[in-house]
Amino acid sequence: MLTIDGLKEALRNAQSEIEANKDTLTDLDRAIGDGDHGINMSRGFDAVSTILNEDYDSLGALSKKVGMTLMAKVGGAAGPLYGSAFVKAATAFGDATEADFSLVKSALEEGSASIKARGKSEVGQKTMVDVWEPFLTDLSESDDFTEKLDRLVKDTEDMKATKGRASYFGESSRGTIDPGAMSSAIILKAIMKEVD
Amino acid sequence: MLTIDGLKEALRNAQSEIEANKDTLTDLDRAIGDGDHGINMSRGFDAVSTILNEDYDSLGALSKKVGMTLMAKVGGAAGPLYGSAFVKAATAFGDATEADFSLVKSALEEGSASIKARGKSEVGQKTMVDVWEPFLTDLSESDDFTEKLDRLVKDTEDMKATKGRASYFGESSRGTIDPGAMSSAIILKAIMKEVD
Amino acid sequence: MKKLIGEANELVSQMVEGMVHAHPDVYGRIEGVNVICRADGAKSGKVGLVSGGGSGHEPAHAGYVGDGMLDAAVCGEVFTSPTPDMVLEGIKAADGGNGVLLVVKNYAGDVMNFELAAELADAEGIKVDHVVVADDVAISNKDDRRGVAGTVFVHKVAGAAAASGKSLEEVKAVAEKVASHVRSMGMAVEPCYMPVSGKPGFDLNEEEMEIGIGIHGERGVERKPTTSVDSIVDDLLDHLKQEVEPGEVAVMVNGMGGTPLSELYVTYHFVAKKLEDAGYTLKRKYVGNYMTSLEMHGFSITLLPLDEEITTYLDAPSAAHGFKI
Amino acid sequence: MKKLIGEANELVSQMVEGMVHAHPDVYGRIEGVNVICRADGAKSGKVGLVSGGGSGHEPAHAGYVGDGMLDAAVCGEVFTSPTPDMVLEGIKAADGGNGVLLVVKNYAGDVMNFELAAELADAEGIKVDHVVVADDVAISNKDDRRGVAGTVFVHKVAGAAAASGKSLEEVKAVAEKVASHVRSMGMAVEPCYMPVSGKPGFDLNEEEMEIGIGIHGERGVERKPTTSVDSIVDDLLDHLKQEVEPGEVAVMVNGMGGTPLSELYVTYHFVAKKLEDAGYTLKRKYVGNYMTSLEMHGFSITLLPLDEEITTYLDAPSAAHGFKI
Ligand SMILES: Nc1ncnc2c1ncn2[C@@H]1O[C@H](COP(=O)(O)OP(=O)(O)O)[C@@H](O)[C@H]1O
Ligand SMILES: Nc1ncnc2c1ncn2[C@@H]1O[C@H](COP(=O)(O)OP(=O)(O)O)[C@@H](O)[C@H]1O
Ligand SMILES: [Mg+2]
Ligand SMILES: [Mg+2]
Ligand SMILES: [Mg+2]
Ligand SMILES: [Mg+2]
Repeated sequence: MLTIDGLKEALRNAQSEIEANKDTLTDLDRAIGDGDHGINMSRGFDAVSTILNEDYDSLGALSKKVGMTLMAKVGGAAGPLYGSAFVKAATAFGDATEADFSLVKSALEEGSASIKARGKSEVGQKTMVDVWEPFLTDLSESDDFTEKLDRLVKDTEDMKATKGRASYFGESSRGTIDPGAMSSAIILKAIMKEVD
Repeated sequence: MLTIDGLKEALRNAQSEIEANKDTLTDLDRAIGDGDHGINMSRGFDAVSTILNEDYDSLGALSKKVGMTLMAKVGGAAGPLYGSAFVKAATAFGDATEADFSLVKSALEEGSASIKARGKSEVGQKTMVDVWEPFLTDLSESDDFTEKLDRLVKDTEDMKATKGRASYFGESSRGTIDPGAMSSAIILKAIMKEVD
Repeated sequence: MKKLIGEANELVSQMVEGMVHAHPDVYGRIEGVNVICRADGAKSGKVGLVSGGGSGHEPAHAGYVGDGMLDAAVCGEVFTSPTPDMVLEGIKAADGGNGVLLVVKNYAGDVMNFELAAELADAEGIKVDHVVVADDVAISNKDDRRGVAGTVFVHKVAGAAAASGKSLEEVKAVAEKVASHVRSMGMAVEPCYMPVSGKPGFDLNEEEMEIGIGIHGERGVERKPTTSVDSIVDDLLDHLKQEVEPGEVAVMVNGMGGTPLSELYVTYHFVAKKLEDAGYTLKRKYVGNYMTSLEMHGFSITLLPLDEEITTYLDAPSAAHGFKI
Repeated sequence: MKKLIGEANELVSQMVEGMVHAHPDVYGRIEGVNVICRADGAKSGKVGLVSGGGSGHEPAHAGYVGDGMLDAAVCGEVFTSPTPDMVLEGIKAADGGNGVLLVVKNYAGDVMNFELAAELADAEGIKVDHVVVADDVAISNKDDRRGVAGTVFVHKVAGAAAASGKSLEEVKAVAEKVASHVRSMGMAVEPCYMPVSGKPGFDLNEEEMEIGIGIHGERGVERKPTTSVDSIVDDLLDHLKQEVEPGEVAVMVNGMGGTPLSELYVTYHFVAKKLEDAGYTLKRKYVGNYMTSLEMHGFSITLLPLDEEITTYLDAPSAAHGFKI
């Protein structure tokens, strides 16, 4: 079950993981982008951490607030993508104050769909979509979430980017992990950890 | 005796010495000036070397042409200083086609006076004047010109500059030879070598 | 990395404050938001023109705010597109009741954030449309092309059209005409440094340069040994000439922020000679820093085919500090 | 060292050609000489205004040629003052029959070469006078002070006075008034590189900056650890405030060529705040690249006390590309 406090805890953990990996995220983005992903995510999750002190009636209300906050603070491509993911997940969470595995999964599926729609992107383009979509496909409660997410992140390394800034470099985008894939894995791991 | 061909030879030697020391002159000027003295002198003496192929009626005519050429090609502070030195020396040489030691000395004294007048400078300010003036003071035919000039150049190293760009650095102008002192010694050595 | 700044995370707000303080006759600021609008507010009846994006491209975009050009510029963090709520503030500040046109550079982040803002504005009853600029020929796939210095021509032309009283549809049409024809390509010999991380966009050794760079510190599509600007210009023009037919053009030699103006004029000297030899007529010429990338040392060349309408709008008066006419 | 140039020894002539080609409506060129004059020639009856010096300071000095400012700019080799014959060409091009004023920066080379040129012009029957600018407070001995960014204010004010039909004596008087009151001081975090030798003006490590630099790549009078621009501004203002009384001033935050405009506005933000706190009224503000030192990364601050005459002349129209009003 994921409770409101559980989701808050997940987001706090995501924030500290992003902080710990800020330079790595930035360096990955420096290699195949514009070198701001760690800075953007850290700014956004700093803002998220401050709204976690408030009270929320439902998982939906919390998730929506998180989405709006990310949208208003992250900027760049990641801002609207993560922002709309949490806003869309909120519609699935609705008024629920706790969510079982299957509700969490559908909320994340809404999020994933919204990233693809906003980003006009598909699996295989070396973006965060390459974590979200395959992670949720056939996801079962007994999976080793961390192992699966780590593998998906690693899989982006060899891909050739065809979406986002990394696509400018064509073949030479291979060899570097997609920064958005890495930040996505951090967030998804933190959430899955609280679904018990 | 310094003949017209002798002065031409002196100027050719000065040119190749300046070329050989271009980087040194520039580096000295980089340390206590604006890093162009070698470039300026090289541009000027390149131009001088082309006018040496012409015929001249007198030492005065040649010296004047050299002065005008330096004035029009060197630029910076060194251009008008060396330019007027040769133009003023020309008045001392006059119509003579050859000059003995004492005529050469008076011509150079005219040059030295003209540098001081144009530059509003005195001995002891860490400029080319610190070579010209003390070199000519009590100069006798039996002197070791090279040794004397080298010593005067070296003497500028410890001086504190109070004139020209080096003066901006006050005390920290000490420790570097004045670039104009060095180029002056090159020119004077070349000329003295032809007075035999 | 050395930066002449205070706290890195206050860079954009301090820059905006500086701009407004320095030029209060031209610039106004929306309290608490990094949006620069016109000192005299939205002009009633005029189509509003809004642009923006990440900061670090100065004078773009705030330098193009002023009579005859933009009505508002939204200043995101350095190289990070601004958020929808910020863009919405810009739209509101520019709205004179006859609709607002957004000039957006073709980056996923810019496009998404400006689109989201347009949806919000729409919900508030403001008529908003947008045009996307994608002029960078360094990227072969046209859909992925970045918006770079050519965007400034879109600002100028659309700004003059709006100032002359055209409708939103008309302003959009001429903006689209410029956007669809303008082409640019850039290069750099030295990278820029991100203010927060302190890191360069790419690492070059003494003998290398990047061809086909973007304006966010991204490395180019090709790394080559440095050479005379004469042949660098050949290289960039080879790409541009494939997409712009000989004829009357406006040409811009744009500095990336750390390039001496002397080098830009030397570069222009070669650009002009080569284009004229190839049958182009350089009817309008612009040399300077128009769309920069912090202190990057490099330049871009932009070509815009001219017709009478575009030429007239390019020449129309502008009070913008970055494009004063 | 990476330069976007062709042959280093053709840099100045190619730059001049580029400038004239890009802006033929404003600039003319004296054939074969690196002198830029006005496209429409000397204005009969108007006092001619000539400046110049070494190149590498762009837009100074050629960028200030145009209606309302200079009539000719003499472009020496990079950081090397031009020769008397070149200056003479500039004087002739600017002579409209009512005399010519030379604006000279206080460097031994500039002073000597311009004086020699004035002697030559005098011999040809042209009435010539000159004013020497020595605004750099980094040098304590007033006679040795360098002419730096404050020179641009002398160009602007004297240019407007000349355009308004004043006599040579009157133009000189107002030029002297500006020159005697204007004060500047600069700093750099990165040096510039000489195009011919390829060498930097000074070598700094990652943690150092130079305070009190000149505009020819000279190192500063003091080397310090780098710090926030906030306290760098304090440092420079401490010197300037000793020589300029609180009151109405024009302030210029001038980039050294390789400084992003964003940093200049952040710098200005601090300058404005501190000056206002100290009782100065910033009546006119200028932020940008006015008197540069190739790609040097740094800035200078200039203060000019204002009276009505100077203010009016500062605000008068100017067609010069570097100071368009
Ligand atoms: N169109 C898109 N669809 C999905 N994800 C995208 C898209 N564009 C970018 N991304 C993701 O966003 C990440 C970059 O985010 P960030 O660096 O914050 O923004 P920006 O690229 O604007 O600087 C990429 O690594 C990628 O995972
Ligand atoms: N006022 C002066 N009087 C005498 N010599 C001077 C004076 N000013 C400069 N010099 C000499 O000129 C040299 C510098 O020449 P150069 O570098 O070519 O000119 P600039 O200083 O204009 O760059 C100095 O080393 C000094 O010897
Ligand atoms: Mg990024
Ligand atoms: Mg020198
Ligand atoms: Mg970005
Ligand atoms: Mg010099």
